[in-house]
Amino acid sequence: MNGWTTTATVALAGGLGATLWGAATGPLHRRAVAQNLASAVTAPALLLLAQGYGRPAYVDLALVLALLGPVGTLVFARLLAGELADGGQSPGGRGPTLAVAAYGALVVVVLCAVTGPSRAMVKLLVVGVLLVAGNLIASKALSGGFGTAGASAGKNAGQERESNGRG
Amino acid sequence: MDDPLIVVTLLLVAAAATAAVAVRDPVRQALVLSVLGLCLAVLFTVLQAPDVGLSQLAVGSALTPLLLMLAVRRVGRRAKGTTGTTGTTGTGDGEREKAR
Amino acid sequence: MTRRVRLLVLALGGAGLAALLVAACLDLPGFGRARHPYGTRAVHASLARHTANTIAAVNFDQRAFDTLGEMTILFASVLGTVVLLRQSRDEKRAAPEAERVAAPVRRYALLVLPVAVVTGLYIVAHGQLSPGGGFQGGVVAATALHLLYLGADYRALTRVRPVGAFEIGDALATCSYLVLGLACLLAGAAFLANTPLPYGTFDTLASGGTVPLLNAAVGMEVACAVVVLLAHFLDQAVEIEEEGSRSG
Amino acid sequence: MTVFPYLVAAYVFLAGCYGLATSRHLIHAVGCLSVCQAATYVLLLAVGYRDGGTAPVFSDIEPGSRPVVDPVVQALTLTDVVVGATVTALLLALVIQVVKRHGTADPDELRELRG
Amino acid sequence: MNHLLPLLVAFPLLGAGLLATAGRLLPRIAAETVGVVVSAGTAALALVLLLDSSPPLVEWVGGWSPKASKGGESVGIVLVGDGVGLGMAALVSVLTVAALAYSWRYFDEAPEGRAGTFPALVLLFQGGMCGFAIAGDLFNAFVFFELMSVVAYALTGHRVEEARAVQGALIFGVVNSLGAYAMLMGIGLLYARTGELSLTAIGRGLDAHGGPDALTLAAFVLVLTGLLVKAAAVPFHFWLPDAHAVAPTPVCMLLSGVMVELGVYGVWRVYGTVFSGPGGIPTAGLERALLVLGTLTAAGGAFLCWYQRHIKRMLAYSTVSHVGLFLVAIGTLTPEGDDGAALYVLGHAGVKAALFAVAGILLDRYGSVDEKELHGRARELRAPAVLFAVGGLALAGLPPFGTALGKAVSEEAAGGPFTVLYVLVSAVTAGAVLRVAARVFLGLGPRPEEAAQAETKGTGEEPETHGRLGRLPDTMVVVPAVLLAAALTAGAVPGFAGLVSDAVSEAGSGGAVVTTPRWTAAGVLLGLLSTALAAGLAALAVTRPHVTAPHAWTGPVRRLQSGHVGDYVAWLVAGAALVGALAWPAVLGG
Repeated sequence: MNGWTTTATVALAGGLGATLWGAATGPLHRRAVAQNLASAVTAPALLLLAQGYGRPAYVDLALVLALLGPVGTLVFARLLAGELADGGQSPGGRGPTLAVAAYGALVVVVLCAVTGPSRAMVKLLVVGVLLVAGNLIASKALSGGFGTAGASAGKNAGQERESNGRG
Repeated sequence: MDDPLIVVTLLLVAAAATAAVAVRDPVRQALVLSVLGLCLAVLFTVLQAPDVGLSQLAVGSALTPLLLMLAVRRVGRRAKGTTGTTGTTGTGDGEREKAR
Repeated sequence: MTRRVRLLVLALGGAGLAALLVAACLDLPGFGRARHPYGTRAVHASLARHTANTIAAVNFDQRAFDTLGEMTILFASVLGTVVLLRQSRDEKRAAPEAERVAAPVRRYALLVLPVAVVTGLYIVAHGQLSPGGGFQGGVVAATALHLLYLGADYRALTRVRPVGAFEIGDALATCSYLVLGLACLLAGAAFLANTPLPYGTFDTLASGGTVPLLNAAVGMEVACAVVVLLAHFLDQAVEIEEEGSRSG
Repeated sequence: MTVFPYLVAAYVFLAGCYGLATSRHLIHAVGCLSVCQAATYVLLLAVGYRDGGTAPVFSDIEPGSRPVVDPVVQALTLTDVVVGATVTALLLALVIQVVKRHGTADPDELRELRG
Repeated sequence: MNHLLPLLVAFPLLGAGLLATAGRLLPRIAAETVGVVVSAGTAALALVLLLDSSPPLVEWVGGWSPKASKGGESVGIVLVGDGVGLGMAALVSVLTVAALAYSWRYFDEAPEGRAGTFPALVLLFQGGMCGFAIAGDLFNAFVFFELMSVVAYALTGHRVEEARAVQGALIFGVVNSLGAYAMLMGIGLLYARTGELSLTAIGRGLDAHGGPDALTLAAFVLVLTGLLVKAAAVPFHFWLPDAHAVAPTPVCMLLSGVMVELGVYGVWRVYGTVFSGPGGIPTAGLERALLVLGTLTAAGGAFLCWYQRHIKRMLAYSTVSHVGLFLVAIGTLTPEGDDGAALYVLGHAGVKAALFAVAGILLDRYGSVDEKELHGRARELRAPAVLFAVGGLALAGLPPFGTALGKAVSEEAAGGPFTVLYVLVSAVTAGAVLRVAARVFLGLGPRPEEAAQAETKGTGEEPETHGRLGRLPDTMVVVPAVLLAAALTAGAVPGFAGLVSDAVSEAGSGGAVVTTPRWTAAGVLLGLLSTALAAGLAALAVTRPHVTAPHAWTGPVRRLQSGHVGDYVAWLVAGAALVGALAWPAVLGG
């Protein structure tokens, strides 16, 4: 173990554990937010692990996660737009989201400082930008409904089917 | 040398798998499965299998949830579907109409 | 069978199987201490053929026949899904209505799309060097295309995605993998033998003999296959409807 | 610690079987099947791990400079992940058709084939 | 010559790829011709290789043959083309040709622009099965096992408008995938112990480690679970009737005729090369497991077979019960038992495929495969009637059919009480076939009444052709006739049994034990006895329906087949535990 992997262990045990709990319990909206946070917590941890193992090649994992994690969340935001809007806007998601984004940015900045200017640093910066921007957008999509105020989402056929089933 | 890290990720995988089985609603299960995919990807990284971790990320965090959610959207979340019929016969369409 | 009986059968069987598996685990070599004769040989063989990523060497050279089976499974499941999700006689198509998407989401999707496609290609191209390869890169690229559905509109997606062409691409990629294998046979070596091409310089894009070619074939196959799979699921979820279900 | 990863794999497999047997929704059942499959990944990779080893990918390290883990199980797991994703897709396609034809996704109500 | 082994897989896959590429341009007739030509070419290749398979062909794919300088080990995948493996590949290919010929101009109009899809899927199925038959590497076997499974799910659910077809395919998919994952867990355990993947290397690794322990047993149980699910042994069998009864007829011919038997072959191959050494499972363990499961399978399958009114489902249960007989035969672990099983599988493939083909004719002519509804309606179909009755007699073990020879040799190998099992099981399953023949094609006996119990009817099925058939295409009659003739040849041609036996002994014991299966007086008499019993049972059922109608006490047994995925999974887990319990005492003793 070195400092990097220890930090990653703590971040994973705390962050991924908490988001797993959040995704497995509670109202749907909170679960979706937790799922988004899970990928936001994991990507910096992967960066830390790459540094800790001394394997720059592992950065690719964080890159792919920073790309696809928000895409996964957008899938849920898109296909659950109506239900997420039904649940009302829960203000609880904002604080943790910002905290996690800050943690991601911090990790990237520290790693960049350690790496020094090189191609690896460019890659790290790309990961950092994708990570922070993706998760903020995804959390916005989750809390704000997908479209503008979720009004359009109610029109689609799947939503009609759902509401028919309820009636 | 990385014992605590491996133990933590293994526990996370076990917990996520338990949750994925215990959560009965398909939409919520899809959310948990996507977190399970993340836990597995971290475990694979920790077990020094970045190739597998990469494919698990690609499959687990985007592809499988998308497929599951599209299927749910087509099928309806409640097990009884949209009809409320007992579904003992194969003429689902006609019955759907009647149920309306 | 009632639920209770089923649980009883499951509990009995599960207890037996659990006991067996636990006993087996106790007999396994300790975690991290197993001998790996095959693994050690594979690393040597990979280095001998100038392939930096041993996993790629195992997948596309030493055990390329497994990968042939694997990509055929993917091919078969795409064919199967196309058959299973075809529009049946009692269904009709309805063009989905346009949906408005919040501006930030749209901007994000359109900006990330090229990045994701490039990342996918990068991961495919470096398959024999760094972690990744045809499968991972193919999935990333294909999933990225569906950012268009998420961020913009279903109709925007259908415009840039001729499903038929992707189906043919899928089949052609599978064929090209097979043809590469057969070419080795015709060149006088064994099926899928990595001997006709020079092995190149270690840790460069052209190293590894046929490994990059097979890797590229798999990448193309996976990307096309995932696009086709998602297209048919999207079709079901968004476009195809049973007669009359829109009246409600 | 020496057998803990294997026990986790066995547990995950049995948990998936439990979910599959008691599932009330076919899509949930397909999800449980992918949990069962996750057990095979965990087992295979745990078998291939070596104390202090790193990935046998020599793009950023010198060959022979560090002990490496087993690449063969990783290749097997990679194949397995692909197989899992495709089987999931195919089964979901079948679920869609089952629900279309039977109007229900509850296995308890799909009792047409019996005797 | 051995370089050509991978082509058994590559040819059909390439054909499938080309059909999928060009399928939307080709007219249907061209697509089907390509399918038949490719599968026939593969069949020819398999036969050529089979003739050259002594000594066995061994091919390291990719040229990774072991070098003595590197300790005699390889990093590649080995393919083994011995008589049995190539024989199975040849059987697969010949049956694929038959199925494609049978489905010539047969299916409903393919979805627009997709004429190539069905033949492409069948070719993929053929490639997967051939790959499994010649695999000498455990993980490679798993890959092709999955390939044939995945294609089989898609083919079973091919008629998506049929409610039962998609349900049966889903059950098939879930149960078989779970079995495959169990097998993969077993492969993982074996790799942990030995660090090798080729079958012979794993066997050597186990032997080097010393006597069997819980790890060996668990690996054995898990691998066997996967194979027995495929082979549909009780209690892993539930998926089979649900899937086979609903699959398109040409697919049924392949599923029942050879895919299920590949599971039995897998058990034989894996035990023989991996677990038979001193470090594996002692013979007593496998013997007990296979004899118990085989007996249960044979008896249970025959019991349920008798009570079916859905003709394809009845034939599916008959397959289950015959698999039980194969398992008993290889469970004797004697060279004679192996010979008997090989001959029986060959004969059964022809007969069962022919019977399914005739059932398909009924389906397409009358839109029903229900014995009660079709009572007397098929009098006009002379040739199919003869074929169905002959198939029933062959199933009963009427000499000189191949089934009869296989049964006789197996009976002799198993001996004792198992002789009774063989005679009764073949009599009951054949009796059900003859009963259907008498009622449906001849209209004998009173019109059967509706039963009180819930059961799967065969009414209201969609014909697989475009509308109901007015005139039968010649291929639909010629194919079953040829298949039955082949089954007859397998038993009647004098030298054939000897060739099969030589192949089996070379693959099993390296040619150390030479056996010569031949017709014996006892075998012929027992065959005649079971034929007579079958005819008697059928006559009794037709003339006195109330005697043989299902009694109330059969209800609980029949309700076990509940069509519920959860039940089947529970039984699968319990079955794995049962296999473990059966093999455990031998491991303790060894």
